Amino acid sequence: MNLLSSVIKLVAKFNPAAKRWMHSFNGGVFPKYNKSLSASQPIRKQIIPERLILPLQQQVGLTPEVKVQVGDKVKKNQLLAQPSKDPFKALSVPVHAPTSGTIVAIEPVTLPHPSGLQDQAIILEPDGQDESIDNVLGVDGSIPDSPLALKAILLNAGIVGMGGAGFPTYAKIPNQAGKIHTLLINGAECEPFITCDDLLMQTQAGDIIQGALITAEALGAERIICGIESNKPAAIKAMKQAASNTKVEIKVVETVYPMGGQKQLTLELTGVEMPHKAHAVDVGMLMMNVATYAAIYHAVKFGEPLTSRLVTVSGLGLKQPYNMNVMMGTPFSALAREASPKSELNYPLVMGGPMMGFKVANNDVPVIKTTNCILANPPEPVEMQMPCIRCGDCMDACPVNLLPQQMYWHSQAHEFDKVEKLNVFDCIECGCCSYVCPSHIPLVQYYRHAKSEIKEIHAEREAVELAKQRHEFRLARIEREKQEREARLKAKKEAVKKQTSKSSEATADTTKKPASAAAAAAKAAAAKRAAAKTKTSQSEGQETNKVPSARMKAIEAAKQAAQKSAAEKTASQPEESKPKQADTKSAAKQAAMMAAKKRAQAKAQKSEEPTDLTQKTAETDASKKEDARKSAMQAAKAAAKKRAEAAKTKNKETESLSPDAATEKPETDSSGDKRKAAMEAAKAAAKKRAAAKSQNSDKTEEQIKPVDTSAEQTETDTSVDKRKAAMEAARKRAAERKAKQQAEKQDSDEQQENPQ
Amino acid sequence: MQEYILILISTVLVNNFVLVKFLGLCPFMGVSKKTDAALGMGLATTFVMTLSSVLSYIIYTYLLHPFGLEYLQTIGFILAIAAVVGFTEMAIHKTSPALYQVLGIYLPLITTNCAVLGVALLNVGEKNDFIASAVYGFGAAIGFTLVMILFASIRERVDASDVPAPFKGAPIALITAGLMSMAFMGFGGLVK
Amino acid sequence: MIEAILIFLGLAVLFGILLGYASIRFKVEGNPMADQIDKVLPQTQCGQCGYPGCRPYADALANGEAEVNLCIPGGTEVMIEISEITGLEPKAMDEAASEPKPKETAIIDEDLCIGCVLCIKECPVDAILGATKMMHTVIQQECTGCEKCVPVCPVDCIDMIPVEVTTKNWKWPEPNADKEKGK
Amino acid sequence: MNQPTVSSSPYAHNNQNVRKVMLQVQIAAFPALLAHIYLFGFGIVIQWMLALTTALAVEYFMLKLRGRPVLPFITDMSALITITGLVFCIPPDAPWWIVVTGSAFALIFGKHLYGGLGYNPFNPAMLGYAFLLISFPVQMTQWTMPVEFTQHTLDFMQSAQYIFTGHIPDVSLDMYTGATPLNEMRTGLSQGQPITDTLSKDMQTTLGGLNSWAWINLAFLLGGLWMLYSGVISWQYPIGFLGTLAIISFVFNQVDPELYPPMDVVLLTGGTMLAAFFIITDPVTASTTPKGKLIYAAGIAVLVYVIRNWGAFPDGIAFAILLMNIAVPLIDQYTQPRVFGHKR
Repeated sequence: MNLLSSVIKLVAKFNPAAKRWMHSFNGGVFPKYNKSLSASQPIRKQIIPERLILPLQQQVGLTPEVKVQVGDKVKKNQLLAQPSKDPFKALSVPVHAPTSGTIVAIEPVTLPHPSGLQDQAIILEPDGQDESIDNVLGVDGSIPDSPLALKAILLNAGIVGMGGAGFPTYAKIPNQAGKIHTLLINGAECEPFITCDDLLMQTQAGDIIQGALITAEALGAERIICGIESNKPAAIKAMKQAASNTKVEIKVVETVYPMGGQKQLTLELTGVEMPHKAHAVDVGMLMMNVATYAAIYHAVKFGEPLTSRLVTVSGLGLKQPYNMNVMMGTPFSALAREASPKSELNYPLVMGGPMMGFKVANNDVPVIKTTNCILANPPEPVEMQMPCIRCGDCMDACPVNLLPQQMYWHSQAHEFDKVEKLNVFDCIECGCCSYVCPSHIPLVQYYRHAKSEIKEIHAEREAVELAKQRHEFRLARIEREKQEREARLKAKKEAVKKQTSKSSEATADTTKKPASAAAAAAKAAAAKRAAAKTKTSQSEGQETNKVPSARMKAIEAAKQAAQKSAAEKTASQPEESKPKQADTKSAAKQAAMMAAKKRAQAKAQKSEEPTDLTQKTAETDASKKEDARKSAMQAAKAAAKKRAEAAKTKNKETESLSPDAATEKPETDSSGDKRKAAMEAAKAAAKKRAAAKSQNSDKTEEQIKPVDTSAEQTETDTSVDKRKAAMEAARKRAAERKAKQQAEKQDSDEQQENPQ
Repeated sequence: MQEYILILISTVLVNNFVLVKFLGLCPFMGVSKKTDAALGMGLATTFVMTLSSVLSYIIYTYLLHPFGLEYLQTIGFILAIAAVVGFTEMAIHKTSPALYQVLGIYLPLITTNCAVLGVALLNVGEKNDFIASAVYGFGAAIGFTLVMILFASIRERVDASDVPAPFKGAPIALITAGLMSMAFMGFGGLVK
Repeated sequence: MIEAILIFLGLAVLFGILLGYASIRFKVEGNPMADQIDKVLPQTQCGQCGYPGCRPYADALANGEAEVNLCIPGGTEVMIEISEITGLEPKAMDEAASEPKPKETAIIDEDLCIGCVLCIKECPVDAILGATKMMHTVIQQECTGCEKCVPVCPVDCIDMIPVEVTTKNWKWPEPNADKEKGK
Repeated sequence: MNQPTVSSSPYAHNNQNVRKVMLQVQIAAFPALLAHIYLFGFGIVIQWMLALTTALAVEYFMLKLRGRPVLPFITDMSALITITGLVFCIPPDAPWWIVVTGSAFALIFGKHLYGGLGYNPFNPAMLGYAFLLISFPVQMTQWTMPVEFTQHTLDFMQSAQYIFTGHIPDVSLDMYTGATPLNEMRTGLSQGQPITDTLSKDMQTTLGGLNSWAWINLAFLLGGLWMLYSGVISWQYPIGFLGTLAIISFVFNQVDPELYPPMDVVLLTGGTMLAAFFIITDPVTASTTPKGKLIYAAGIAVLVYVIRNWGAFPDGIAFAILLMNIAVPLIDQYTQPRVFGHKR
């Protein structure tokens, strides 16, 4: 082995490509590292900038909810924003104050993102005191005994992967102990210029090792392997020293870009080639950056959230490059100024290294948790892009063994299906291909473009499929409704006939029947129904006002259950997959709509009087009933629709139904379509409730606007057991639906799981 | 045996029906936009060509020649070819709707594909025996399929090129076909 | 002469029997083309083609009853795909539709909405929620942008708004899209 | 600049560029050029200059017509490589219009109609050569006799005169032109003369034990090795090509030395080394996957041997390369390397 490597080194003197034989993955490049620029400098003292900008939106996941208001005084480590949904599913982490000060604004600012888009951020004006809350996480310093306990701490500490992807660390950890057998520490900082991990390993080797040991303990991992590139001798020495007498193995790996890539380093350290689309958990190995381990240590031992990180400020445009433990939210420009730039910083700074970083749209963007480097390289004259000569240098350099020139060929011809077939989604965007391209083609950008195009194409295809399904469903529904309406019309005509003949005989008999008849004809013309009702005595409303209110409750419960299930649907996604933002949005939207509907309902109630006048009906009671009934009907329909949506292609029969409703309305039950029956029942209930309301609680109704639920509660104390039964049924239904949905969801998630 | 191998080499490479004899250019240009379609077309044509050359041999030797009706050979061959093509079309429609869709209008056009009729006529002219006829038809079809696939794969590449506007599409395809034909001249003399 | 007639008659009968058998043996039901076209169509169900939805248009196309250039939301791209499937000649789109529009969704101005439910009835994908006399809302990710609800609104409270670009759906631009090839 | 165009990483480069690559290839051809001048006279210099002029004119007009920037593309030196490859294949004292039409055809049909550098599926030099071989077989097979036969070569002025006017006063040209060894072997074989006889007759006049064709080939080999060393070309091309050719010729020579020439003769005659290091290594028209490169090179070797021994043309290089060019897209498609993390 040693002989071989020395031979290769000898050959490498003549042929630089021979260096590629020294490491286990394909290709790789050997750029000018320029690491000594900043590595030779000691870590500088932290600066407190004039203002800190803390963007809410993180690399992945949902936007957390702001917990402070403009003008609030906060202390260091204080919680500023927290994921509103179940955080274990929302894939986002809380935001903490990096120092003490005042919240001066919550406004959109330019994000450190290649797009240069703006988003909401908390602006904190430091007071310079740097007063802090100690142990804000409330830990006792002991090692968490289960992965879940560790995950809770990591979540609350707001720790994300600090190597670059910014994926929340808690989300990478499996829930059960023993799933991870090997813990990997990524100390292969392969990007040129960046030295923050190097210096971290030199100065805080103990913290890193401790962090790894804590994690290994909690996860039940047996081995801990740390890979450090051979060009960091000081870090290797420090780490070896710190790791002596522990089970942490320090392995020195070759200096080649991109050695620090997760899959590349895993292969180099363990010889295991991670299958594409597989996550760390699938192969029982978990790799994290050294900085992440240090943050874990600080969170678990001292309860410190992640509010600062070591950042390299370097570049050929700076006189005094340095490393500094920088507060999150510090603007780039402030840090660059500290390094005394050689000329005015009128060119965009780069966040990250020269190989994978991106130019920021505005030099005032803040440091975020994934900012490992701020690079100030003055713009160089760009070589003109020539056509691809298919030389294959990119292929030789690609660490993932892709065919870059063929992917480029198809990308530029917009043949994205072919690009996808060439496995563009396995591309890690390391930039090796662009680095070696003699034609100076921005290959990586072509792949990024192709990736986003392909993603959009897939999303569109899905949307089209959804639209088609919904349209077909709608057509089916319209058809069904038409048939039912005809059937009902027929039934009703007969009923009316009977009724008229009966009503003349005995009024007492009719107390029940008209109600059911009207309920069955819920969709028929309102006038007809009104006419039918005027015939019935007033006592009907009074008599039924107790039972229906129970039914009404059932509807409410069902609605709420649906709402809940919608919310849960988004929340209960498997945590390792990214949540579909759309779903959560829709849930939120639906919830909002519910609220809106309720409000509208209340409004409608309120405006009963004027409507009555305009309608000029003889019986105010009846018209009131109608208004309320209509709205309730609509609500019930909406609920039913949602339910239908959830069930979608699943067979309708399986849906269980509240036995109450079924027994109460035998006529509708016979129709066979149980959901329809439920709707029918709900409608009838609503109608009765409206009748009840109009007589009993006119005044209370008129007053309520925002809190009609409470009003509803006041009137529904009766027939408790019936309500319970109805609610039980509704809950059962909701649970069933949820299960179904989840199954579907999981399916689709598995299919479209991001391969990265 | 050697004779059949020579016939095969001759029809596939040296006297390639498309690139040397310039027969069957219509599907060659028409169905060569996608490699898959080209392969499908090639296979369909292989089937038709082999079968029709055998059929036409039978018709010629046992029906037309004994009765001195050689002058009716063209019409007889066309009848046979049309029947085989009709059969193939129905079979493909059933077994591989996707391929049927891809081949589109070119499938029925095999009927009037001059390569197919050409095989039948040339075969008679060469005075091949029964097996030689089959090999001749099969070889010609394999040669057709081969250049179809090669041409389609090149076209896929050329389509993504920065071809000057006046030459986009059919013109550059024809030029490519011409250059391919030139390259195939290299096989000249392999079989006397 | 008589031999010639007999021989060709015999051949014709022979081949006729063969083809007749084949047509029974290889019978194909249905029209797969309609499915294929339906897959290509954008499924906005907008009805701008004059058919009540995408599927009816696909059926009409498969039966050769419709022009290939009727799908406005699909634009030229879809038109070319349709003509490839059907084997019909591509036809130029109407001027307005030749350039595909960026995706838009309908948004209801909730202050203006009078709750007439007209738009709910019109929506081909049930993407509008609401009830009589109550404010309506569009479920954004289910809206296909067909614009069918816009003309029916009596108070003009529905607007078509382009989908907002966020860091989540931001797309990397193509390099040198502006210069180089003037496609 | 209110809307800064988004540029993507990386922001570093190894400073290689197309021009440098092309220049290295050009430099590598120099030993062969010098050998050629020494062995066959100055004809090649005149041909080369003619071709260069043609190339410049064609490039200029084509770029103008296509509306592309002229300067960067005319100086990318790809045309230079093309004509250099072509000129070595043309008889040094062929009439001037041969090289002019050849290089014009190569550049127009081989390159610009496909979109210029990087897009051409066929090797332009070989396209031009094949075109000339088919169109003007007589002129293309009349080679200037090398120095070991004629004892002295034509000087620059004489060559120029011959190329442009077709004759030189006071000099009998018959002794200056003849067939190449490959051609002689063919004619010998057709007259029933075994290869060994033809070769031994040839070997009567040698230059340090090797004939001048071998010397030229060795000069190409030298330049090729330098390119290999400097990483301009991939090793798969020459190794695959020469290896396959060596194996086939060795086997056939063992079978029947009367009919099939020995291995060293096969490797050192005609354009073998030129093809191995300069023509098939043109990445634009070659297969680019690691396995594909080997298959491509081996395929050319097989075709070269087949055409040389059984075909109608004395040297099958041009056709073999063009035929494999046709197959490149398919080879590329079926020899994609295993992507990291994927199973085969």
